[in-house]
Amino acid sequence: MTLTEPWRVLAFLVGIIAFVALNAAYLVWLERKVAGHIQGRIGPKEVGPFGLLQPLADGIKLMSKQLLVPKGVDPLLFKVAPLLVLVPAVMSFVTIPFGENLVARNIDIGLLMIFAFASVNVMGLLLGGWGSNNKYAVISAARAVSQNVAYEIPMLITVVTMIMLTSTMNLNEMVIQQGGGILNWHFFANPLMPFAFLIFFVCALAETNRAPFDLGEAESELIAGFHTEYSGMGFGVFFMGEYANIIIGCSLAVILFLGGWQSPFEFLSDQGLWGVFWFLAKVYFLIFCVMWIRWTYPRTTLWGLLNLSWKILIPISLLILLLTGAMIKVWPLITGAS
Amino acid sequence: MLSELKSEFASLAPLAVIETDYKVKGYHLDVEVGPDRVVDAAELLDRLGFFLEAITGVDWLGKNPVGNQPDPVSVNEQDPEAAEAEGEAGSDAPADKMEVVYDYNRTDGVLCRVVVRCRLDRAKPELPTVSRLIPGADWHERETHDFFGIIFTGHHDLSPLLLPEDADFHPLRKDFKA
Amino acid sequence: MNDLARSPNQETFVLNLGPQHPATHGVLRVKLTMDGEYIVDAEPVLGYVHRMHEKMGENRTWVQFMPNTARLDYLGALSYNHGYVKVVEQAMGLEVPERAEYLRVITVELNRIASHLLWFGAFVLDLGGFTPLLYAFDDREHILDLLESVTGSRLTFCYYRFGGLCNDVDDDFLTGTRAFIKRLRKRLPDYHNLVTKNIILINRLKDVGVLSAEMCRKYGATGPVLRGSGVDYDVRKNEPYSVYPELDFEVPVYSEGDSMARYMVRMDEIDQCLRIVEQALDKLPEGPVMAEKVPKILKPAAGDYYGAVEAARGTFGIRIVSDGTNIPYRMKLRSPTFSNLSLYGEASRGLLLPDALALMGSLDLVIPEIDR
Amino acid sequence: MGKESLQSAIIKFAPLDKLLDLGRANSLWPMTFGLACCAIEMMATGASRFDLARFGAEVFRPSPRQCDVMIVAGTISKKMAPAVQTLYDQMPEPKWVIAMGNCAISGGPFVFEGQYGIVEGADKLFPVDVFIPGCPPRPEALIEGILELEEKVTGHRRWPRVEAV
Repeated sequence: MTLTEPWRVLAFLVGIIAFVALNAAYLVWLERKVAGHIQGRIGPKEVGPFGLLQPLADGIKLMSKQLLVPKGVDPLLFKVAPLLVLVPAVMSFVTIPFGENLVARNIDIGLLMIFAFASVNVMGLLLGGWGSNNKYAVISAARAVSQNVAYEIPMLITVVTMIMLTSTMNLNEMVIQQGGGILNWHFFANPLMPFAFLIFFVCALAETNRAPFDLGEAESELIAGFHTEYSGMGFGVFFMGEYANIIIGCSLAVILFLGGWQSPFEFLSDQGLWGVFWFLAKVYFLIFCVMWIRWTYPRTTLWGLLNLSWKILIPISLLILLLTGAMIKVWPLITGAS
Repeated sequence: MLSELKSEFASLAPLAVIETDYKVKGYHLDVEVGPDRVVDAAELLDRLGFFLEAITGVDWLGKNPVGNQPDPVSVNEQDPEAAEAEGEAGSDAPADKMEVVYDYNRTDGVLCRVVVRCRLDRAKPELPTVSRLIPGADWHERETHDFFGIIFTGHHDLSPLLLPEDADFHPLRKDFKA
Repeated sequence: MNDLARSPNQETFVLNLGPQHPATHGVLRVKLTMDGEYIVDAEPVLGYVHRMHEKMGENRTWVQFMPNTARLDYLGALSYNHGYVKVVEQAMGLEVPERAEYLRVITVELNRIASHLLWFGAFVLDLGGFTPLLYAFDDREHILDLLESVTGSRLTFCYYRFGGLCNDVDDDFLTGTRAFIKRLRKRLPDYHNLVTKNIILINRLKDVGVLSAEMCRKYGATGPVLRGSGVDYDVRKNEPYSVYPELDFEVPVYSEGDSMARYMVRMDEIDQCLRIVEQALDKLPEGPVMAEKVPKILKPAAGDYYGAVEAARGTFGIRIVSDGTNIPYRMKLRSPTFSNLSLYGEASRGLLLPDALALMGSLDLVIPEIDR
Repeated sequence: MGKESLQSAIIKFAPLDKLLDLGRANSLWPMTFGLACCAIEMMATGASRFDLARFGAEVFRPSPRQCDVMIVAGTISKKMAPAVQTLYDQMPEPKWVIAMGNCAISGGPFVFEGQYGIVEGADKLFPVDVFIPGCPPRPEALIEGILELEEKVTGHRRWPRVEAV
């Protein structure tokens, strides 16, 4: 990398925004295709080859749609809310290592930063719902907040476990530690890790308001949830934010547990673009799982959701934290290793 | 069941109690009571385990009520027009009638459908509500009020159910013009 | 209700569910008084698709009213056809050929399956699962193909005539129906694996919206709602009509009274419907499908007549009053969901919003039939 | 006022308009809004066999703010008419209306002398772009209606028209 600093920043800025926009658009297309095939239909196919131009048409349509600011809303909150969802999600990409050297800012506390931004996201939902002056939106916002608060705790406990295991908060370093084939991934670090991964994944689903935890936009209950009153691109930005968050969630899961950009087998290269390939392949696989879950399960209720978090996930994640701590500190003492 | 019912009904001083041919009519017992006995009849049937299937009205504008063709034994003197030949507009008939029909049925395997009917003066169609006793009657009575303007005294809310909130017409009256 | 969850100052607000809302399956409006997400009071507001069927009944001849019966409950149109022809035949004393009765049973049960399938899909959609709806529609299309081949329409069937049917079926229909029975029997276990055994679904439906048998009686609830509350009542068994007495089938009854019980009743009913259709196909006699001496102009003797059939949603009763002319004097349609929905206000009190919507879904509403 | 030659514009909006039209026509999101019988056929159109998703029109949005086309599927009663009108008003421009079924076209079978309950056609309330006759129309008819609407928006037809023989 020989680019000078300002150019580097600019390149990454453009790159990340393009990545998010492109992904949001094509993940919608993928979602519609996946849903179609799960449901025994074809999905979009008439607009461009394989319906590939469908996201473009949707984007043009949404952008050229009238932006309604209904009477009675709080104009400032109403307009700021979509940005509050999208911007933190985009910002989080700054520390995500796509390849060995392909990371915008290799910050030592990258993990912390992502979670700091992730908690801004919920403010967007709350303000959007509150500012809409719509009862459905307010109920939805209240749900989204209680859900996010409840699920951030087990998620963070799991992340703390991972920090203990790796003794770093630098995402790239975490990935480097997992080099050398599939068995070195943290997923296999100790017998507790698959459970930790599961907890993390469930929490990521809940944090991004995806089915079966999509209480926030529960279509059959709350019309369209917090974005009921948003038209055109206001709604489009919410949507992009949602998909960006899914990518972040899945990326983190990949980085923390599935070896990031490392190739699964040592004889396969993970240098340069190969690293990007492995990283994206893993991320898209997880995203596919997210969609698969969405189109299979019905929705939980708020009580079931909170019970799951407070009564099951938090105790288990604490237990994992404790046991992992014990393994790291006590095991070497017993075996006499330094 | 039927004979038991008949004897029970006898205590209510009904205007007519007629056993009908189920194969043709679709019900077993046809009871006519006065407006003051409607609630008693409901109570009786409710006690015996019947449920209310429907309430409806019939507007007999310019016609003699048909329906229960009484056999000569149970012809009641207070109800002469029912015994007349049906289907003809009685030129010298007394005041026009409005009829309220209650359909009762059982769910416990005993096949017995009872129809309770009550004929009212069309000019002032009023009778007491049974919705306090049978909550399911609430909507049926509101609907009947919507369609016929029959007033169920004591009903908690007779605002239009099926018609628009501000409707002031009763479309199933025979003299209704849109 | 969980006392902790109630707001301390008992502050409530009114939430208007509908008339355009995805969960109401049409244009029902429910005025909910809410305390947070708990329902303090629910008042259904009807009439948004009141189509004056009863008034129309007084404006056209007996035959002309036939298409209206198909548009009451468009999901189970043939049951309504059947109820209407049954009561008029009863009044006229018409004898229906046996083959016609068997074909009525076959088609009406196929229609019942289609209705339950659609309900199944829409109900799971209410609970947030989208895919089962499309699976159910897939199977339903096969039924519609079969019914279309004999009745000529996909939804608003008008197949029965006073004294029989408008036309006979062909061999394709019979073989197609047998093939469909085989197909659906293979698919039903999939439905149960995907949906019935799903832990989320079970948690959402078990012990939610419990209706007692006494409550059902007081409100006049019938059909799967009543059978989910442990009352063994089915017009096909209790008040046998058509050729049902000659067919061997069971009436599924669950005593829990919760949404799950109503769900299971309908799913088991699909099984039973398949059994009925299969037997009826085996026993189908040869012969005419139309009675010979049906007058061109129908004039039932003056009087009132009542007939009831088991529709997909409960007892459909029809009271006709004839004054001896070719135009009905009064036509009262007793729709099952009207009574089933009337208990919603009481039953939903104290439930959470999602549970109340699950309860509403489990009542299986078809709004035009409620509003008539 | 003769023929005057206009200077050609520096920025040409016409191609942009065409692009916008193409985008809009290929992304017609209907409202989850069923009134009566036709709604079931509308659902069937979105389901597996007919699959409205092929044209990108399967995104049924329950909120009128996010819809492009309102499919009036069923009878509009007088009690419902204000609500339908509100829904139409709540949709952002550009918006289209498809009147599906005879009831939405003219009141259909429910029109008789002395009727007191229904609005005789959706076009009594707001402008309608495409009428689809039938009681109820088949799903194929609804798809044809969507194609017709696309043609109305872009000016050209997606599939060759099938002529009756």
